Amino acid sequence: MLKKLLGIDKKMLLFIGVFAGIIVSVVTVKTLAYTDSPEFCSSCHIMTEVHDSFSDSNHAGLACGDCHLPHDTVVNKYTYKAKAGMTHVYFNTLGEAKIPKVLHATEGSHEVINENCISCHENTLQNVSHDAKDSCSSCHQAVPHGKGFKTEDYFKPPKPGELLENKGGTMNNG
Amino acid sequence: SGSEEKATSADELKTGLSKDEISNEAFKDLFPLQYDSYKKNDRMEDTKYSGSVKRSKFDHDKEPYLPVLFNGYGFATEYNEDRGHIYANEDVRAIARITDKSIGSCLTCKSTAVPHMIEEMGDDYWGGSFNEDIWPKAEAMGHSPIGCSDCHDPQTMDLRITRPSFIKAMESQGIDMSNPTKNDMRNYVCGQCHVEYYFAADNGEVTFPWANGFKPEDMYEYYETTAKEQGFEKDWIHNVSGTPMLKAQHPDYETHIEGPHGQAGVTCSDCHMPYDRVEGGKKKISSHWWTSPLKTMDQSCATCHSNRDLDDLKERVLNIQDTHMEALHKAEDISITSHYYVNKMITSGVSEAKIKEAQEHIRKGQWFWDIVAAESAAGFHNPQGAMDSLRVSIEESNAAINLAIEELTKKGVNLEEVKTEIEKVKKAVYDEKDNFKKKEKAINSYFPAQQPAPKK
Amino acid sequence: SGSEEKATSADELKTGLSKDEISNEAFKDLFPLQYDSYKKNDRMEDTKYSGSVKRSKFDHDKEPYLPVLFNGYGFATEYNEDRGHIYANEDVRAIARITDKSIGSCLTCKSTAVPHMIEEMGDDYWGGSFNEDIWPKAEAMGHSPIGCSDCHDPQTMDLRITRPSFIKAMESQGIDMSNPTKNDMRNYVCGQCHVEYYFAADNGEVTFPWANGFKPEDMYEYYETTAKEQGFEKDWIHNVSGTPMLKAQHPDYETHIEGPHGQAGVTCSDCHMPYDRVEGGKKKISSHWWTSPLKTMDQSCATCHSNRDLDDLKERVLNIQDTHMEALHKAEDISITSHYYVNKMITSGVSEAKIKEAQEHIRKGQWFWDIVAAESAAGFHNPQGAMDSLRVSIEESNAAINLAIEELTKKGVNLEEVKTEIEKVKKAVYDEKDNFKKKEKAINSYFPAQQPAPKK
Ligand code: HEC
Ligand code: HEC
Ligand code: HEC
Ligand code: HEC
Ligand code: HEC
Ligand code: HEC
Ligand code: HEC
Ligand code: HEC
Ligand code: HEC
Ligand code: HEC
Ligand code: HEC
Ligand code: HEC
Ligand code: HEC
Ligand code: HEC
Ligand SMILES: [Ca+2]
Ligand SMILES: [Ca+2]
Repeated sequence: MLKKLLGIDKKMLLFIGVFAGIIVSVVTVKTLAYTDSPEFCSSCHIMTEVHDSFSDSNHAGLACGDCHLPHDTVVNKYTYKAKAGMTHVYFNTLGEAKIPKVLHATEGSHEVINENCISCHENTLQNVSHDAKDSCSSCHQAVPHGKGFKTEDYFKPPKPGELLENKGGTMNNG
Repeated sequence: SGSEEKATSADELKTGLSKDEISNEAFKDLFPLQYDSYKKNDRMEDTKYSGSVKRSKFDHDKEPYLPVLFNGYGFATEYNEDRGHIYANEDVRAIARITDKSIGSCLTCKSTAVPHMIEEMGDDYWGGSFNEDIWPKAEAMGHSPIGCSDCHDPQTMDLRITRPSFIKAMESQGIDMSNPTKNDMRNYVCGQCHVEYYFAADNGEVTFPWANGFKPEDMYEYYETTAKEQGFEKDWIHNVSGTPMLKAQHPDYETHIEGPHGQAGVTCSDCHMPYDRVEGGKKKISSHWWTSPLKTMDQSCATCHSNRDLDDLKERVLNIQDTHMEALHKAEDISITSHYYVNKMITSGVSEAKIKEAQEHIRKGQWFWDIVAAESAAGFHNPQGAMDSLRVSIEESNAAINLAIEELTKKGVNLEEVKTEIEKVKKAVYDEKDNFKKKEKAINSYFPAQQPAPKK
Repeated sequence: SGSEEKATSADELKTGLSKDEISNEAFKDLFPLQYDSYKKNDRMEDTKYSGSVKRSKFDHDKEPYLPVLFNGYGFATEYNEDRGHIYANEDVRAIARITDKSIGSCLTCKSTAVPHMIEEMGDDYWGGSFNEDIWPKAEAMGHSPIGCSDCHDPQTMDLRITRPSFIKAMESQGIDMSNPTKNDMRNYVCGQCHVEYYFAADNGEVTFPWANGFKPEDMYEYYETTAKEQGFEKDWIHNVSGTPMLKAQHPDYETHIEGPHGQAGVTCSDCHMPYDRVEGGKKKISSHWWTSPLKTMDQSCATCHSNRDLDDLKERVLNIQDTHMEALHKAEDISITSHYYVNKMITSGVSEAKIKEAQEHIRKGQWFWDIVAAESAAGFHNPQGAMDSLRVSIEESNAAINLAIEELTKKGVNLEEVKTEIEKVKKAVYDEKDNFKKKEKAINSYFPAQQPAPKK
């Protein structure tokens, strides 16, 4: 257990620190921006796949927070962020047992994301009424994650030994 | 960026197991997560049309008339819903279809000992006596039911194909097997077993009829040409109509490959082995619990269909299956009628030539529904394709019936009486409570057996 | 947050057009982009199975035997591939199916004048004389072919339903029409016209047979019960078999709603009116070029199927269509055989009762393929459902054939001869080069007409 706590990497400690910081409101603008960024989010192993798909998309220039955090008011953004952030830390440390088998955006997330699509794409939307369905992703299924539901890797011959290296079991499981 | 430091040369990683390891338990300590997941294959739970409970396919809510349709063959005696991989050895041992005449080939898709036996024994494996030689030998080797070594190289855990029949059959279709992609392998490991097969006439070797393609019509053409040329004509003679028949088996691979998912590059493993988070979420593995994906839709389907409501999606699957099963039952029913009409042709002294002509239609008609019934997803693996096959089945069974009507009428047979007798005999089969005895009710004095009593 | 300032109350936006505007040109200056897009509907280009070229459906690469199957009805005289909305008035004027007996109802889905005429004339519109009253009146009103006002309120541009038949039919199925969603409306505007219909027996009103559901079997049941009770029994008497027939028409809405896309909430407009970039990419509109989405897959399909290679996806559509069309042709062929067999029953003096029984199967058999043939996407709108319908069709046509074989054999008719004559008559229809004369070749001295010569 002790070994495990020490094993938490530096970024995780920063993460915990930052969110503790947000709660008492003493952080710099720069740190906050960092915690919206793809580099920061993908520092968690569990975020690797979404980061990869995002990097390969037309939205690669954005920060994760541009979509995943509310932007209507500053207060809202950071309250949400602190809550969501603490949730992530909780799941990755004490609450591991409760991490869902497959990550899906929660309903709350969906709403936030949808608002963000709308706010960035106001021009397009004014130009043509674009609200036929419940959410943008009813049609834009793969924005920005999941374009090509399989990575190119699947369509190459497997690398010898890769099942040992990458996943599962006691072999180098990371 | 820190990941480079961690990188190990994959080529050098080895499990430390022998290359000939065939016991699942040997993998347990090295891969406890996959092993635990594998252990879930002992669970028994049914879905609307499929599931993992050992139940007879003759049950009233499944396909109660199969003992008519397979009359004279082992499949009319005992035929069960399939269940977890873990039960493969137990089930092949217990099934009444295994007799003292059964050959080694029957073990091919059940036991981890098979690849070694093929290597050691060559053709003697296929044709060997199941009860006397093959099974005892597999037990002595310490085999497992369908296990790690069937799909993985025990030293590197690379996916591999261990059943040569698959490679031969793919090559017979001109597919290059020298350098499969990772995606291919996620289909291929399953395609070793979840496929239509027959035993070659000369040596009993498990053979897949794929040289002309994967569709029901392609395989049928193969049976009518290549297989016949090589001496394989039939699986058995039908006891009601005297027809030389083909029995279709679990063409999950063929059906899936031609269906909407297969054509889109989706593989068996994507749905049946979705990524799963275990150990309280810490680790992600490929699920090794092969079962109905309707039990794990969140993992199996939502990854790709992330914008769909899962209840709606399930509803959609059930709609597809309902439509499918209704059509299947209809096609089976017309097939039954064709068997009894031809029985009546025989007992009414219609000419050999006409009987033979009708039997050819019966054989074809049954093939085209059986290849659909034998597939395991109640139509979901290829909804349009399965329906198309049933359409052909109905055409063919009807062609037999048309012939019979003409000839029987010429002989002055009262067709109303024949129809009434068919209803009676079907009811007798349906009402018989002992599934093992149903087949006996398919035959009576009005419709006498057309085959010497099935040998024991 | 600046958006509130810009916001205008939508309720107060008005086009300035009269609420009764029915001319497309009146919208041109206000909505030049949509108008230009609409103008593209004059393009003529074919796809493998569909397309926008005015061509006869009797052409050899389409459905050359329709003149047999619709014999005795207008559809055996002239029946064309549909094309752009812009041609609707021209085409309904030119078609040989319009005679002096045609009624106002025929204009219902072609002209923007119709809603006003219904309002003004009430039931007199439906039953009015097409040539003498309705068409001249529409021209005098300055109507357009299918136009803006058919789907939009001219003052607010809100989508709206202008054909009361649609609302009545939806309500007959218990669907609440008081508050449709925007998504619903994107199906509903098309569902006003791209549907199966018949003319009510009493007043000629365009009526959709939906009270029991949207599937072929639901509509058939409606025709056998409700429609008959209300006095509607048939569209015409078949000239080969003497059967009282139903003609199916373009059930695109019904088919789509029961298919994989409809069930997933995808609408007609999503595929047939995708968002389109115009003015060099500056502005976006809903495309108003209603045509085959295979011509615009990048906009029509790629947004949702962004994870698919578009060439693969097109290939998949063509595969679905190939499988579908082969089965359709087969079902049509069996239907043809059933008509001729029953013709022979009539000329051989078989009992009325048996003939009537066979005719009932013919009627049903034809319905179940015609509802599939009349649908416009060569199966794509519902691949499994269409195939299921063909399956039923084949069963029914065969039931008629079974009966005929029995009765004809009893009468000592030589069935080989009948078969040869059927091949001959089919060949005569196929070989006739003048599409208008094909129908005459479907009848000869061996198979005489069973209906008084079609009235002019
Ligand atoms: C352009 C907007 C956008 C950006 C930028 C974005 N996301 Fe997402 N994200 C989405 C949408 C939309 C979904 C929901 C997908 C769905 O349900 O189909 C989502 C879902 C997720 C999920 C849940 C997994 C799933 O498939 O539902 C995770 C985790 C996630 N995003 C993490 C990230 C991370 C980490 C980044 C930055 C590296 C990021 N996102 C950048 C829009 C975005
Ligand atoms: C400390 C590790 C860690 C970091 C850093 C991290 N996440 Fe997560 N994330 C998780 C875990 C664990 C889950 C699963 C638990 C859950 O569903 O909330 C998760 C789930 C999600 C989900 C899906 C559930 C939902 O709330 O919709 C989204 C979206 C998401 N993360 C986005 C992000 C974004 C954006 C960032 C960067 C601001 C980020 N994550 C950074 C660990 C992390
Ligand atoms: C912070 C601003 C921002 C947010 C939030 C955002 N986008 Fe975008 N989006 C952009 C920009 C900038 C581009 C142009 C990128 C390019 O093409 O170079 C873009 C491009 C697009 C495109 C066209 C390119 C493509 O990928 O097909 C689509 C569609 C799109 N966005 C949809 C969405 C949807 C859906 C969401 C919400 C899930 C969303 N966007 C959220 C800024 C945003
Ligand atoms: C009914 C389906 C549908 C829905 C719902 C939908 N879109 Fe789109 N969207 C499209 C189509 C179709 C295109 C055009 C693709 C093309 O031009 O190739 C498009 C294009 C876009 C683009 C491309 C950039 C541009 O201006 O041309 C953006 C951005 C976009 N949508 C954002 C959104 C947002 C934000 C939402 C949610 C409010 C949304 N969409 C909802 C179908 C939809
Ligand atoms: C070595 C042969 C073999 C291989 C390889 C194989 N299977 Fe099986 N599978 C079987 C047999 C035999 C059964 C039936 C066992 C029984 O009922 O006793 C079965 C049963 C199943 C079932 C039914 C389980 C249930 O709950 O009813 C599923 C699902 C399944 N297999 C999927 C797969 C998938 C997916 C793959 C590839 C990843 C695969 N199988 C590879 C032989 C095999
Ligand atoms: C090419 C591989 C293969 C061969 C050869 C094979 N099986 Fe199977 N067997 C399977 C698969 C796959 C399943 C599970 C799928 C299904 O039944 O739908 C299965 C299921 C079974 C089952 C459980 C369900 C049932 O059918 O009652 C039994 C018992 C069985 N096989 C016995 C046999 C016997 C006996 C033979 C030899 C005559 C044989 N198998 C030959 C692959 C094979
Ligand atoms: C029926 C085929 C089959 C059997 C039997 C099988 N596996 Fe696998 N296994 C697979 C497939 C498919 C994958 C995924 C490989 C990929 O995606 O490249 C896999 C992946 C793995 C991996 C890599 C990590 C992961 O979870 O993806 C390990 C380790 C593994 N299996 C161990 C085992 C062990 C231990 C057993 C026996 C208890 C076993 N397997 C039995 C088919 C099988
Ligand atoms: C897109 C998802 C998907 C793919 C890909 C897929 N299946 Fe299935 N499979 C299903 C569904 C859904 C069912 C129906 C389960 C039910 O009715 O409960 C099923 C049923 C089965 C069953 C019977 C399970 C039972 O409970 O008895 C077997 C065996 C099977 N599939 C094997 C395969 C094989 C082998 C492949 C690849 C050749 C494959 N499947 C590809 C989704 C899939
Ligand atoms: C790896 C990706 C993937 C997985 C996993 C997957 N699907 Fe699909 N599914 C697809 C693709 C691709 C299509 C074809 C249409 C398209 O391109 O979106 C499709 C089509 C469908 C369709 C419409 C086709 C039809 O026959 O009506 C249904 C229904 C469906 N999937 C259900 C499921 C269900 C249920 C599961 C889980 C058991 C599942 N899918 C798993 C990718 C996937
Ligand atoms: C008022 C009746 C009416 C409405 C409303 C209507 N259609 Fe049509 N549609 C027709 C008629 C009539 C034709 C055939 C015209 C001809 O061939 O002369 C047609 C033809 C078509 C064609 C064939 C074009 C070609 O290139 O062959 C398409 C596609 C089409 N409609 C789609 C739609 C869609 C999508 C909607 C709804 C958004 C719709 N229609 C609404 C009556 C209508
Ligand atoms: C409920 C709406 C509706 C009614 C009523 C209707 N049509 Fe149509 N018509 C359509 C649609 C939709 C199409 C295009 C779809 C197709 O043909 O597949 C069409 C196409 C046509 C075409 C062009 C293609 C062809 O069939 O040759 C003609 C001509 C035509 N109709 C004439 C008529 C006549 C004559 C009547 C009256 C007997 C009539 N229509 C009644 C909706 C209707
Ligand atoms: C067959 C039905 C139909 C006809 C005819 C029709 N429209 Fe539309 N129109 C639609 C649909 C559907 C939409 C999309 C509305 C939505 O998504 O809520 C639309 C949208 C529009 C819009 C909103 C902006 C946009 O592009 O989405 C305008 C403006 C418009 N149409 C103008 C016209 C004009 C001008 C005409 C005549 C030249 C016309 N329409 C004819 C069905 C039709
Ligand atoms: C998912 C996409 C999709 C949806 C939704 C859809 N269609 Fe289609 N439609 C197609 C395709 C693909 C074709 C085949 C075109 C071809 O063969 O060239 C087609 C063909 C047609 C045609 C014949 C076009 C021609 O070229 O002659 C008509 C008319 C039509 N559809 C009307 C409708 C109507 C009305 C609806 C809704 C009730 C609808 N469609 C829904 C994709 C769609
Ligand atoms: C608004 C979204 C949307 C549009 C637009 C759309 N689709 Fe789909 N498509 C779906 C959905 C949803 C499914 C069902 C499976 C799923 O959930 O992914 C599907 C399924 C399919 C399937 C598998 C079903 C089958 O019958 O085999 C094919 C093929 C397909 N689409 C082709 C197309 C083509 C071609 C077009 C354009 C003409 C198109 N789609 C337009 C959303 C869409
Ligand atoms: Ca099972
Ligand atoms: Ca057309």
